[in-house]
Amino acid sequence: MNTRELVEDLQRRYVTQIDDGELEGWPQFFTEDGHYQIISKEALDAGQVIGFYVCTGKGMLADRILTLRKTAIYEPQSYRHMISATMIEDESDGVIIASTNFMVVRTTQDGDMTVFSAGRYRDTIVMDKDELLFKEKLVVTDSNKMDTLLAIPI
Amino acid sequence: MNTRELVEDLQRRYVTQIDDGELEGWPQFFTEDGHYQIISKEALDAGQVIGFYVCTGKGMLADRILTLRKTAIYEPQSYRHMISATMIEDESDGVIIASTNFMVVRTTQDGDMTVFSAGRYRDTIVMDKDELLFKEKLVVTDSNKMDTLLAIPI
Amino acid sequence: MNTRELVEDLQRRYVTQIDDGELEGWPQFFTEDGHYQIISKEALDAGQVIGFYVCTGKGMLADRILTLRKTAIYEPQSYRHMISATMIEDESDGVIIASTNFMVVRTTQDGDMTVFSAGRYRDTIVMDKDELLFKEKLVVTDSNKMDTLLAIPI
Amino acid sequence: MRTNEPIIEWPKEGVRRVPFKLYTSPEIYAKETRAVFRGPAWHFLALAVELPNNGDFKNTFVGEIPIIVVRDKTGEINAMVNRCTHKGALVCHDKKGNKPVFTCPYHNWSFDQTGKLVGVAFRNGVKGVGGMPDTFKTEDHGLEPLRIAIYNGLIFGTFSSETPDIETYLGPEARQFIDRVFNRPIKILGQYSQGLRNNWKLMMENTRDTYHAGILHLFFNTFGLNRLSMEGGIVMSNEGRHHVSYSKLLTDDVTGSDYEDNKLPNMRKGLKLSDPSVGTYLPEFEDGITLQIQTIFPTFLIQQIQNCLGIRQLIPRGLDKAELIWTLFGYEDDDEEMTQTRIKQSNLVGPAGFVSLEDGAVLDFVQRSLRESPDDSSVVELGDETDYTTTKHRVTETAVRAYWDHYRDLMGL
Amino acid sequence: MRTNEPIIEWPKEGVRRVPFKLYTSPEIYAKETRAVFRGPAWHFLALAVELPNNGDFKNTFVGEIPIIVVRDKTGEINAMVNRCTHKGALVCHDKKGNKPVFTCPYHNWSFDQTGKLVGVAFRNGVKGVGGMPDTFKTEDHGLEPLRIAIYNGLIFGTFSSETPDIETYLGPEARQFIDRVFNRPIKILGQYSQGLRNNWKLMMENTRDTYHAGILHLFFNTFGLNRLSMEGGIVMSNEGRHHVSYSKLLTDDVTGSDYEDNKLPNMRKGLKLSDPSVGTYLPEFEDGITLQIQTIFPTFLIQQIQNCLGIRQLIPRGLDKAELIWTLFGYEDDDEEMTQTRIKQSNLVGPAGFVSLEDGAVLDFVQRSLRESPDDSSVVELGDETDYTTTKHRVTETAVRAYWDHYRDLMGL
Amino acid sequence: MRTNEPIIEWPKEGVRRVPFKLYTSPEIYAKETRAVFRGPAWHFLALAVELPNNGDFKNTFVGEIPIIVVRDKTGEINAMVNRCTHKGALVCHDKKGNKPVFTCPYHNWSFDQTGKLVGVAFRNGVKGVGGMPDTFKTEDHGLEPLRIAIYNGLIFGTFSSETPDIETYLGPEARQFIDRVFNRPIKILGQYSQGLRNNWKLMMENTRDTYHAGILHLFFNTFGLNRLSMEGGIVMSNEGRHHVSYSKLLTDDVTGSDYEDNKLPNMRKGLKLSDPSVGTYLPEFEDGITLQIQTIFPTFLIQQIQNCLGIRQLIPRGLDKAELIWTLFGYEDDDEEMTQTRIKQSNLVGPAGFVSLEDGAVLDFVQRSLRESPDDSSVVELGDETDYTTTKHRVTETAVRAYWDHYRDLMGL
Ligand code: FES
Ligand code: FES
Ligand code: FES
Ligand SMILES: [Fe+3]
Ligand SMILES: [Fe+3]
Ligand SMILES: [Fe+3]
Repeated sequence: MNTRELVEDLQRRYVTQIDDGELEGWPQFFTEDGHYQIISKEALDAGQVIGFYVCTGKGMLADRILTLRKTAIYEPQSYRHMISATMIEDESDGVIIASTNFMVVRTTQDGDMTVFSAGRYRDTIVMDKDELLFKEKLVVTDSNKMDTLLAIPI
Repeated sequence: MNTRELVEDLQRRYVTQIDDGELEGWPQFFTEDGHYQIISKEALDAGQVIGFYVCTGKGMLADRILTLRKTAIYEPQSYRHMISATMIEDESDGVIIASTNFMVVRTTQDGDMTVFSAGRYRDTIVMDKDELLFKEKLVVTDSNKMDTLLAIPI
Repeated sequence: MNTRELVEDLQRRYVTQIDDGELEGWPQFFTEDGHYQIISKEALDAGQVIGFYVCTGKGMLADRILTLRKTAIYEPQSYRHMISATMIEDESDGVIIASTNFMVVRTTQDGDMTVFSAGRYRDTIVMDKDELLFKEKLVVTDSNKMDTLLAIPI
Repeated sequence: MRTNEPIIEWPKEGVRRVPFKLYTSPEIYAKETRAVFRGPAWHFLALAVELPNNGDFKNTFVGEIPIIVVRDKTGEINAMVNRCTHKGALVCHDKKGNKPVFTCPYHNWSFDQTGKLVGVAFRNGVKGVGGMPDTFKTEDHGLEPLRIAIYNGLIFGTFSSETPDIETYLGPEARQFIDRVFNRPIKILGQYSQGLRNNWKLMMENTRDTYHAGILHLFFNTFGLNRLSMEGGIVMSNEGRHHVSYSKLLTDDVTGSDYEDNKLPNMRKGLKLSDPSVGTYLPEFEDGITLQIQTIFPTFLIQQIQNCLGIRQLIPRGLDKAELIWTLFGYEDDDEEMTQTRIKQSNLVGPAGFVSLEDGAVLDFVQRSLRESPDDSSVVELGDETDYTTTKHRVTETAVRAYWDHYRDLMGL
Repeated sequence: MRTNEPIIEWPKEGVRRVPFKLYTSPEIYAKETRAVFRGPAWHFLALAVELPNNGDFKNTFVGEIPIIVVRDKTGEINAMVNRCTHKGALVCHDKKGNKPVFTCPYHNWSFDQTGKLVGVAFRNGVKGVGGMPDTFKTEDHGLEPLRIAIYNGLIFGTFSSETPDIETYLGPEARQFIDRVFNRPIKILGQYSQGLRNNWKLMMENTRDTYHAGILHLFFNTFGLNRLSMEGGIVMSNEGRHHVSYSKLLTDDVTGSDYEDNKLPNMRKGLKLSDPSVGTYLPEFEDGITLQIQTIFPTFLIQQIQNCLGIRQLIPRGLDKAELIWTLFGYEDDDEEMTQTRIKQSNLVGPAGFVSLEDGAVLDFVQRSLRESPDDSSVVELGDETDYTTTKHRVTETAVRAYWDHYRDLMGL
Repeated sequence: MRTNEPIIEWPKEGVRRVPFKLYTSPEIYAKETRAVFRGPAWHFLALAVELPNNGDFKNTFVGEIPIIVVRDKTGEINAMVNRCTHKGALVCHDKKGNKPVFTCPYHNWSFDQTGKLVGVAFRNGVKGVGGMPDTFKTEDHGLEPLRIAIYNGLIFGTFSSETPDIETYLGPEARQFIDRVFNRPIKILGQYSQGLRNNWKLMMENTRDTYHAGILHLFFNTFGLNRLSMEGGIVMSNEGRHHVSYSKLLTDDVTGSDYEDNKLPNMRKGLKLSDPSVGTYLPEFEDGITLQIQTIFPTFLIQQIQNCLGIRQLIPRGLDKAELIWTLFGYEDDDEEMTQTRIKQSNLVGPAGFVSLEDGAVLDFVQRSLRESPDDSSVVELGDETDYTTTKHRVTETAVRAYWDHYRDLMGL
């Protein structure tokens, strides 16, 4: 597999993990110091540093899931990701810069479906013991508005 | 092509067959005793055995299309499938267990488009004379609600 | 890479160019006499020759972008493409006939997202100095209705 | 703010005409909540089998009113409005589950399984300050209860103290047909919902409309599962509030009807199913009835279509939307062959059903044609019955007329 | 239920002011169905060329009323409301086709090509039972017909018996410009629709608004296709019900206008198209007119933009939505060069049009700014005409004022 | 068209009851535009820091009214309705930018940075024909202005001439808390919006509802960031129009409260964050206050949650939709550690916030439970305060009651 195929493979596993609702496994896709942030293109372009949410390190990634499971109160819901157009922008010294289009359909327990988010993953990926991990995953959303609440990671 | 690529190839042909409206060819993707069912994740999780519809065998698959063409009355419409994140869960003795995210946009003749269904194909695939066929295709929808009517297979 | 993978690679770059808003680079995906047309399946089936818009040649492709940038007045917006199910229908004498499902989510600056268009690219692709170029790109939309306005190419 | 004029003028022909405005008027829709859904009628809430254990609950709706149905710790079934008496949040947002107490997420007011307010967070304040005033009495702030009646495993609720007991409400004819289907313990085989793009009453009319069944649903007559020319009829109950339409396979005689010589414009000839099992009845009822479509006024339906047993509950979702909840079941003692038969015959019903897919389509066609909100009325003339009693045929719209008569009565129209 | 007060108070300045409430009031919208769409006006239904053969039909709308237009077996054109007289279903849900008879899917009532009820399924019951009562007369239950008028291949319909004949309704000036475009057999080259996020009247005003054309549509003036400084004018017909705005290429003189010295704030300088063919007129009309925008009251438009010929039909889709159906055509005797020219120039129009894309945007901007439903009015002061006659320039909003005058008249406002 | 009856009848208990119809009645919603948003109140428009340079502008809303806020060429801040006085288009559709003049896209009428009409395209016609009549005076057609007040970098606007000056409107208590947060130059760190599926007033009540904070937001009490048992209180300003709820970390004592022995039904025990930095306060305020939730009547909020500083602006988007604009900031002189702390603590707020995610959910639950549009009222009994002054605890709904009192006053209810 070439680099793009390796990254596509990573993205496939990543979105399947989320869509299957197996959120406890989500932090495993990141390096120990992995950086995850959901932020809109508009905010990024304006030089803003705060987006919808951020995790710096596996501890905070795990805490997100802990709170979703234990303290957060919201209507049961699930995501379905579509991913497309993975591009490798750079690869050197074992660090891959890649980007991938995504789209998420959110379904709530009343059966309603909405296009919840669309945008582009901007990823920095490293090889760790034969495994690709996200050193940074920037979820750049096309919209700067979130509908009602954002619980499950994108 | 590795197994995942073979399955992706099958899915590509499968959804193109449907989206092109060539429904008479749809049963050809199944084995003689092929099992096709559309059922929600909620129903499956509750142990229910009846979903939106089921075909057991090529005869029933063909009957679905026959009735759509000859007895069913509904507004002309078409589907557009997006597929993503194919995962091979098992492969042994020529039997492949695979799953694939799907999303369907339905367009009616008045030009209105809706996200009609999203979910995951859960497939059991066998090799028959150099050709992959669905022995079982479970269309697991994220929503337990269908908008108005479900005519064309997903 | 086989032909399908080459075409997928072309589509990936094509939609990324548009989704990134780098529209000035869009004409580069076409041959000098490249033909681009957005037209609905309904219109095509009726034998109509006029669709939503057409460009015959790189000059007209460039003019579309020039006018979008300089004379057209509309609310800032962006697209996010999903592409799926690329099929090679024919390949001979260096000419590839391919088709690919697409879906576009449009996001306006107020943050609203809509499924703006879905359909199938029907492409005629030629090899030019190691590069694939569209000789013809027919954007066949499932809907014959466009919401409000169509500015950015699909 | 309302004048005393009626919202609509019912035509002088009575229920042989139905004003289209009933499907398009927001004032009518608002009034229905009070007059129909809070009025003197029993509304289906759940199957007892859905709540097998003490503490099991289910969320449902009567009209647009959210309702919790729960089996309490004594085994009794209770129902109450799922709207917190504090500030109106849904007390419980899970579709189903098991809870000893319902705690509102917003400020943790707690209600027991009868709807009684049993806990008010910080009622006594913190360290003696704040909290509820002494005048606050928890007994004044329970969840609004519904009266409950259970008939043969069907749980009904009503808001009105004037609704008669369930046996009287159903009447002997309706009870007989319920008893026929609910003759022994059932098990649920499937449950799903169908979004409808029409006013809720169009769907209820449709289910009482014996005229359309053998015409719109071409599958029925093409493959001989149900024809107006079969032996069958309509049974009314409680003065026509409820109806049953039934027919018997193997009794079909098309002579002297529009089926003969293919007179019906849309009818198909010469079609054959590759796998006829979807329409092959595995005998299980001794009375020979192979099709029973039974409505319980105002929004409930029980069906036997050959071996496909089910119920349907209709929920309005605004003036021009509705949701139909389908529950399909078998009997606990079904053998595997019977279960497989029921699974295959499930293809007959639901949003993809061979004999129901068209209803979603055609009711959308009606609602769309009414966007103008016309002053006209539909014409409900078929059949010359003058009272709502049993008929030995189904070539009549008498069950539709009966529906409107009782609707008018509740609505004061 | 309505009081006799007018829904809105028109400002004392008359049609030099247009109350914004006209675009936001549900009461106004409801009244328009009766007063405008069922009122004494001719509404475009179809092109005769869309129905070449006997039995050809097309579905369309007058206001929100669904309409079937059909060429019957004698070759006559008929139109009727596409709402079954039985229970209101769309009798025909296909967009186009050919049918000898229209059979409603719901209960198979059949209507002939004039809308006459010709078949009632099971009218005589089955084996002598059921069926329609003797008092039922099919002649009372035909589809509601429209009066039809065909002018030069354009099919119009009206609900009102008071609408004058089409020639009188159009007036000589409108007829002259229709005749100019529809001078010989046409063929359709394209047809599509544009969803609009605005009240329908904003689009109709827009098309009569000669003021915006050379300003909003920068492509027009940047590339010199249409400027207010060209030779041109406005022609009114039937007291201003209908209008034509026209201009002539090669007559542009910007001296003494805001175009001079680039005074218009948004105007662009120095732009050049790589491929100017989209704006290159292939001479075909002898009168030198290269732009004709013609409206026929209340919702129809005919256009010649150089060689781009077309019509537009507007359909309201609720208070703040509309749909514009565009049909582009050429002549049957066009040669290939002319067809290619028309195809290229089709880029000028439609939702992606170089000179029309902005209309979708800007009308959305208006409707959005009105979400507050303000009591204010728009200001329509340009031009000092006091009656609705021909002007030799287009620097006036007289055609907009004329529109509102006739609208007020129909609406009694 | 309105009768003189009140739209709703307020219960005799006064603001200890809040009729649910306030969240479901279109008449109430329409009246709010006039009485609240155009009424005698100051509405937040922008932060001065968003418009650093002359010519900088921003689009915002007061109610549903679109507003341009701009720093003019003299450095003054102005605001005006973003609705062209010609025909109602949004004069400016960009969210932000810098413009010397605002030119409407539709017909290029131009307005200066004070809203004055400074250019009318083709006012003088072309070559002496057409154009505006002499009676047209540009001074009559400026954009509707708002009065402006700036307090400590916060820009407010009002439509009413009766609104008192900003200092009086805020009152000393509100000013003190604003001053506390806006004590030196700030810089924006993030800005996003949250779509809400509820009537706007439910969100405003929520922000004044000290009762829910330590209950609904389990993260707060589970991890000890905010409990009703901490030292804290409610400060009212200007007779209760505005409120501040505050608390202090490290002062928590749960004895004698429902927190003790885990009496709160939903409370979690024994949870631990892997990375507690999200809740680790980096000391920066000397008064010990670690939580300040401050509302400025009617739709504005200022927050300090530990080191997470921000403001929230609420915009109604129809009867049952709203949008909440969140802006998070730090100080210009923040060092890197402080910036990183603020970034991490930003996880507490917004649509994904550990202590705010539930608000979107629960307010949706309220609005959904009200689809029936019930005649009932919510019960706002907690706390026995009889006037709107400062309390030393937060176990009261006094701030909610105060809100409704002032709302009633404006609405005449
Ligand atoms: S709304 Fe239920 S406890 Fe407050
Ligand atoms: S509605 Fe058309 S036949 Fe009954
Ligand atoms: S609407 Fe603004 S200039 Fe005409
Ligand atoms: Fe039916
Ligand atoms: Fe225009
Ligand atoms: Fe909160």
